[in-house]
Amino acid sequence: MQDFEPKIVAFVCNWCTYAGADLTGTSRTKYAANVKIIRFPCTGRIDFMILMKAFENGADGIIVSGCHPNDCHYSTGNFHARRRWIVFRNLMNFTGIDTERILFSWVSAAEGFKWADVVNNTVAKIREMGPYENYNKIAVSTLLKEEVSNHE
Amino acid sequence: MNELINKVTKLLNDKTIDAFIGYGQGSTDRVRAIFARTVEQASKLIYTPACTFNLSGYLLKHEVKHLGKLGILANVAALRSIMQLASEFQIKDGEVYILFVNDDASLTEFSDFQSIEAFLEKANIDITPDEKARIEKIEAMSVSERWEFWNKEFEKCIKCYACRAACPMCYCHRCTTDVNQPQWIPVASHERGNLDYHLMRAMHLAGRCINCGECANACPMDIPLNLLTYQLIDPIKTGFGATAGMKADAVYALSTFKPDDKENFII
Amino acid sequence: MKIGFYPGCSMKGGAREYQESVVALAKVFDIELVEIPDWNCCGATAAHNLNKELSLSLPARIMALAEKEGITDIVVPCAACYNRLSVTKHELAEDASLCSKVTGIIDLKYSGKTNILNIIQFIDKYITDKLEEKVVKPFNYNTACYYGCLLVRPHAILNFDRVEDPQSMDVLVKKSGGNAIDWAFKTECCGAGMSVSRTDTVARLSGDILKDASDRKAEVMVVACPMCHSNLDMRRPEINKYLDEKISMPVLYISQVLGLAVGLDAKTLGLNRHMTEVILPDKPVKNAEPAEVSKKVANPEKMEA
Amino acid sequence: MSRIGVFVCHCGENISATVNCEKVAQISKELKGVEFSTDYKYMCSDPGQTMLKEAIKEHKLDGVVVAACSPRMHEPTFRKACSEAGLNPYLCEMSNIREHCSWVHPKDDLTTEKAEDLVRVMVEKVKKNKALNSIKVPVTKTALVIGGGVAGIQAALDIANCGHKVVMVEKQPSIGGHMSQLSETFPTLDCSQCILTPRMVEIAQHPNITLYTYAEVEKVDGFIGNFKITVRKKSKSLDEHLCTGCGLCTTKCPQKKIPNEFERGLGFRPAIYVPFPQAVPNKPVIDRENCTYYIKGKCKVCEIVCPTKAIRFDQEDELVEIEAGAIVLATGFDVLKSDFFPEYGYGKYKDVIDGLQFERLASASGPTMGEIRRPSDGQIPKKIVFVACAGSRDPAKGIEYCSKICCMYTAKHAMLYKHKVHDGTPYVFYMDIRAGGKMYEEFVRRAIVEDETQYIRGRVSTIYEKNGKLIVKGADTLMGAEPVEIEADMVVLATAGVANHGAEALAQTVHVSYDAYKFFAEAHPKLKPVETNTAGIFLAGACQAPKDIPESVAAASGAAVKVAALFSNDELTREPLIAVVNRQAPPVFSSCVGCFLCQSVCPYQAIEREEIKNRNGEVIKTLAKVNEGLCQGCGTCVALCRTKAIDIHGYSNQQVYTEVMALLND
Repeated sequence: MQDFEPKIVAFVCNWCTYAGADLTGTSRTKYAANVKIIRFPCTGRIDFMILMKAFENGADGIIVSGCHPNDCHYSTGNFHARRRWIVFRNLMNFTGIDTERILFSWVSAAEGFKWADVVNNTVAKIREMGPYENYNKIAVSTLLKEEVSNHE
Repeated sequence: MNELINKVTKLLNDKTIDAFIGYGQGSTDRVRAIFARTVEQASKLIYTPACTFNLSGYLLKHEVKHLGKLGILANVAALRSIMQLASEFQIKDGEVYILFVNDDASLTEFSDFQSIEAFLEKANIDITPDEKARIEKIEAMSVSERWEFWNKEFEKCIKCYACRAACPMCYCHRCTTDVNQPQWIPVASHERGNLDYHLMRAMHLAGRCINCGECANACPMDIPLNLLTYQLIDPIKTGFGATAGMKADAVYALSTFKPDDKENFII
Repeated sequence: MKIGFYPGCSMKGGAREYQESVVALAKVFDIELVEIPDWNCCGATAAHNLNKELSLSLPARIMALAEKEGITDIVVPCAACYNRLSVTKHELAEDASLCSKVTGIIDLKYSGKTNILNIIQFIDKYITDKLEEKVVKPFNYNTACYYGCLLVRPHAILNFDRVEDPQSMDVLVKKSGGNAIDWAFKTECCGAGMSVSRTDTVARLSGDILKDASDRKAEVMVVACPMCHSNLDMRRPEINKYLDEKISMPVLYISQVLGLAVGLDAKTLGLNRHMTEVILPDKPVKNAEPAEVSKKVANPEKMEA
Repeated sequence: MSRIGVFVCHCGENISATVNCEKVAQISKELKGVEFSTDYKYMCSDPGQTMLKEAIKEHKLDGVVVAACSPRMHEPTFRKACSEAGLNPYLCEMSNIREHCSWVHPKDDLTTEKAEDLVRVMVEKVKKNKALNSIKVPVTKTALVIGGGVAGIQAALDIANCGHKVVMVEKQPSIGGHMSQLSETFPTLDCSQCILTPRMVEIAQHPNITLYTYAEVEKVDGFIGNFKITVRKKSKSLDEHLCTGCGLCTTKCPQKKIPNEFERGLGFRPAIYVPFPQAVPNKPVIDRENCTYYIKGKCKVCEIVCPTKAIRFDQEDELVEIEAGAIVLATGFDVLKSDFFPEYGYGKYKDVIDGLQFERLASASGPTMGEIRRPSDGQIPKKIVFVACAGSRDPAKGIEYCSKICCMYTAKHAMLYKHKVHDGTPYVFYMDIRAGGKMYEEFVRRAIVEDETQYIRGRVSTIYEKNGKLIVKGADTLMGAEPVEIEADMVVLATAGVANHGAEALAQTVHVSYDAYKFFAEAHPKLKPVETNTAGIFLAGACQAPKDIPESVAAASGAAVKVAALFSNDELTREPLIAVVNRQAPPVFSSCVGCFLCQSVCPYQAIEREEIKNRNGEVIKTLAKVNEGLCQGCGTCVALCRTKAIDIHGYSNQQVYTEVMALLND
């Protein structure tokens, strides 16, 4: 497991966490290169299905992050997002999807250091947990490979 | 039973309704839905202990809708479906003629949504102890056991979409399953696509499911998929104070919020 | 309905009359108080300065014992005990890992669902509604309600009454036919824990309290805490010396005041146990209306409307 | 097949120091659909932009990815360049390989690989981008200013002087706000009314300004450039056109003992009254709650004495519809309620007053004609205690913020007191003296040195009355936290400035956000201090946070400029990154099923109902429709929509899906 480099996707809102991650850069704070950000206008835009898609395409971990409560650029998007996360997390738990692999956080545009911490801690945690084998078994690439080998 | 037939006959005769959705004898000993448009058809209505399934799913079906003004024999689940559909602007007050058979076999007719709401306040809307026990059993498992459990169940799914067809809340003309740009849900029935489909369905029913259980009843592969939505009922009730299908003007739990909604996982 | 009763040490010692009056008052309203079996010290004054786990485990055990008995409400007349039990309940509810640690220590099942009621909350929940109809002998004296510190603080945890200017006892006194006076020392320190070690400090602090009440024509002072009571009642010689004035105003527990109003006799309420003799001359019933100080002050809020 | 151009920027060495930019460009060239790729030292420089424009033309590019800094920095730059080269600007995306890559990772292969990944994601995304046109909305060149205090007055005059129409709505019978109640102002000690009243008159006389006093905003619909506002003009029981403002009625009214709001209860007024002599408009209103006629059904003295017969007892409230392109909120602040300080006896002891009441005592036109006399017995207080931070900076009281103006006005009060009561002693209990501002610190110094104000650093624990004195107990923390007790004749509390009563309700009516203290929230604390998150609605003055007069006026002028800028064009242009409901051919029309669960999710009320009718005019389907003017593009509705009927430009389902796919499947 030593060479395992986890693949982690971060879904973040444009106004707080994306800007916070920009600040991490401006402050030259270092963090692991495993996390790649996909920008959304607001956490309210983040569809639960996109999280499923990330796992089934081989993500070992996911970060979802946006503005702190009351700080939403659109005033209430993050509140709606939080409700959905509460419910979806419940559902994931119930169906045996490892919610330890999804980190939800509030990172403001001023919290550059927090973003570095969030990334580093998540990478360390997922590295320890290892690849998401359960999901990978049914992930796209695996299925494709099986199909290919079946044809051969 | 005669009271029901007489009532429906009268409703059809005086043109209060054009068609009545009720129960009738199916093949073998099964009960099925019938759509009585004539007095003759109305005479075939039955009401037996086997008549338990939720007929409200038919209300929005294209073929049924076009029969004209509808009447329906509703049980508690159907009444809740109607309330939920009303809150989603799918049924208007007074649009459907609603009959209900009481414990003493007498008939209650609901003249408006308000009377349904009052009735539901006192009705038993809980999931059965057996269903509760099954949920608790799954919850007691470890994460990987739960994963294995559901993986085994979803493996059986043949993507026939009977659950979707049976669900009174699945009235969308184009389900996300049918969206192909992008192809959110893979078409083939393999584990991945099946998981996607069932999670998507459960999420879309979260806060809307009125626990009638028709999805699981319809499933030819006996997947207990009602448990997926049932287990979300309690957290939504305790967390957000919302129960689906109780009020015609309810605000959907997932399209509102409280600034102090409680969670313990966001850092 | 079974209501739990947690006496703590003082009800069995220096404040026996407090327990006697609470029990007697409850009886008038057909309420049975069940002493929590095998109760232990609440840990007040010492434990929370020394050992956090101990200070939480002691009250947690009390609440767990109550749970075992199927008790949902516990009356805790002593303000210090009330404070410890409430704080423990709060801390254990806030911190799940701490809670599991503490339940491990006490080795009992603890759900944290028991209601902790101070004497005023108990009266409000079970007695207030029926109080006025039972009043046979209105307590028509000018009364200074003294709350002390532990009953209302910290507000964030106890969430009981106004911290700086509490009113709950004043309301009860008024309902008993009394005149609750407006005064300045409702929550000033009585000297509390220094009762034994620094009597001079107690004399000064408690003295100032009694003096202000007396200057404002109070005839009696009402408390809801045995510690306040002992300082204000027992330390009277030192207080009088400090003030260079003899203050003979008696200090009663709120349960005694209500007890007198509903017709219980002095002996039953343990009035004879006080150090400062309780002399309450009979007065004709009148001026039940509280005289509000400076009633005419304009209300600035209304201006802005 | 796409023809995408990839432009990798070195940003001097900011990127190239850790990322192998040449390699990123090279690898990108191999991606499907990439027609052209290059790297350059500074893409944002003139030559860089020229290179981009030329490549677009030369290679007939239909999509551009600039791998450089954060899109929050230069996205507008490159989109503009694309547009100049004839490519729709929304076909340009940026990969953030600086802030999110080169600056946060060491120089190694992984960092370069991450940059390649980030470019690949954007290449795939841009393939799904659509050419979009910015949205144009017409602008109604009338501004609504809510609140007629100094901030509202300044904003209204500035906008009106730019040649635009202004409608001002004021809740009270007169404009002027709190400033008109003040005696003198810091740090110059010039008379408040002397500097304010000319402005008030200007408002009344300005040809571009319509003034509604005794009126409140009841409803706001619409969006930037096109607001529709309903204003309730409360009945004044008076025909304003006939009234000459002679004031005879106010002198003859038999009801004389109504606590005067303007004097903050320190004086009285009749039931038909003008709030203060310089009021604008200087015409009375009848306070129906206290008028004998409305209470008992007879009196009508005012009607009898009125020389122009202007009294109208049966007058009803009037609803006025206003169309406006912009709204300025200038509703000001409020002073804390009296029950907030039971320990200080505020509201209980007559001689414990608040700062605004002291202003009235010190005012030459006030109830004591400017003499400092205490309310209880009219005596001149010889010892006066000012308590700063009464409520402010006190987490236990729920007000954690600094009210900002109190340090200064307390110093002013101490000075005014000393100037009027030469043998008196003013004490000030304070936490810190916050006197940042031009001439402010010097002003406080004067209060301490010249006027011998006793400043005690410590808080007051309690105040009680004893033998006609107010006992103020506190601590002097600079003297070893010694307890201090002062027997004062009068106490003035510098009560916290709080959000206006009703601010929350107004915010909800107008649809702007507000903070935990119910102050209106600005769009950005530094760079958009007078804007709200709702386009077209601006903030002026203390409705946003406690502010002093110069700050309120500055903010008001700032808001006015924003309004004038908005009005400088006949149409306004908005980014088209908004939600849309899909449409299809009949009989389906749309995959929207009209459940409208999205409606309550929208923070902007942008989702409307659209009825599809057949030829007979019967409604055959009801669909959601996004109002282009209102939608701000948060996408909360998109994630909720079960049928994926709503999508959002710029972050469409196709785009985000593709991004995830591209990111994880290399």
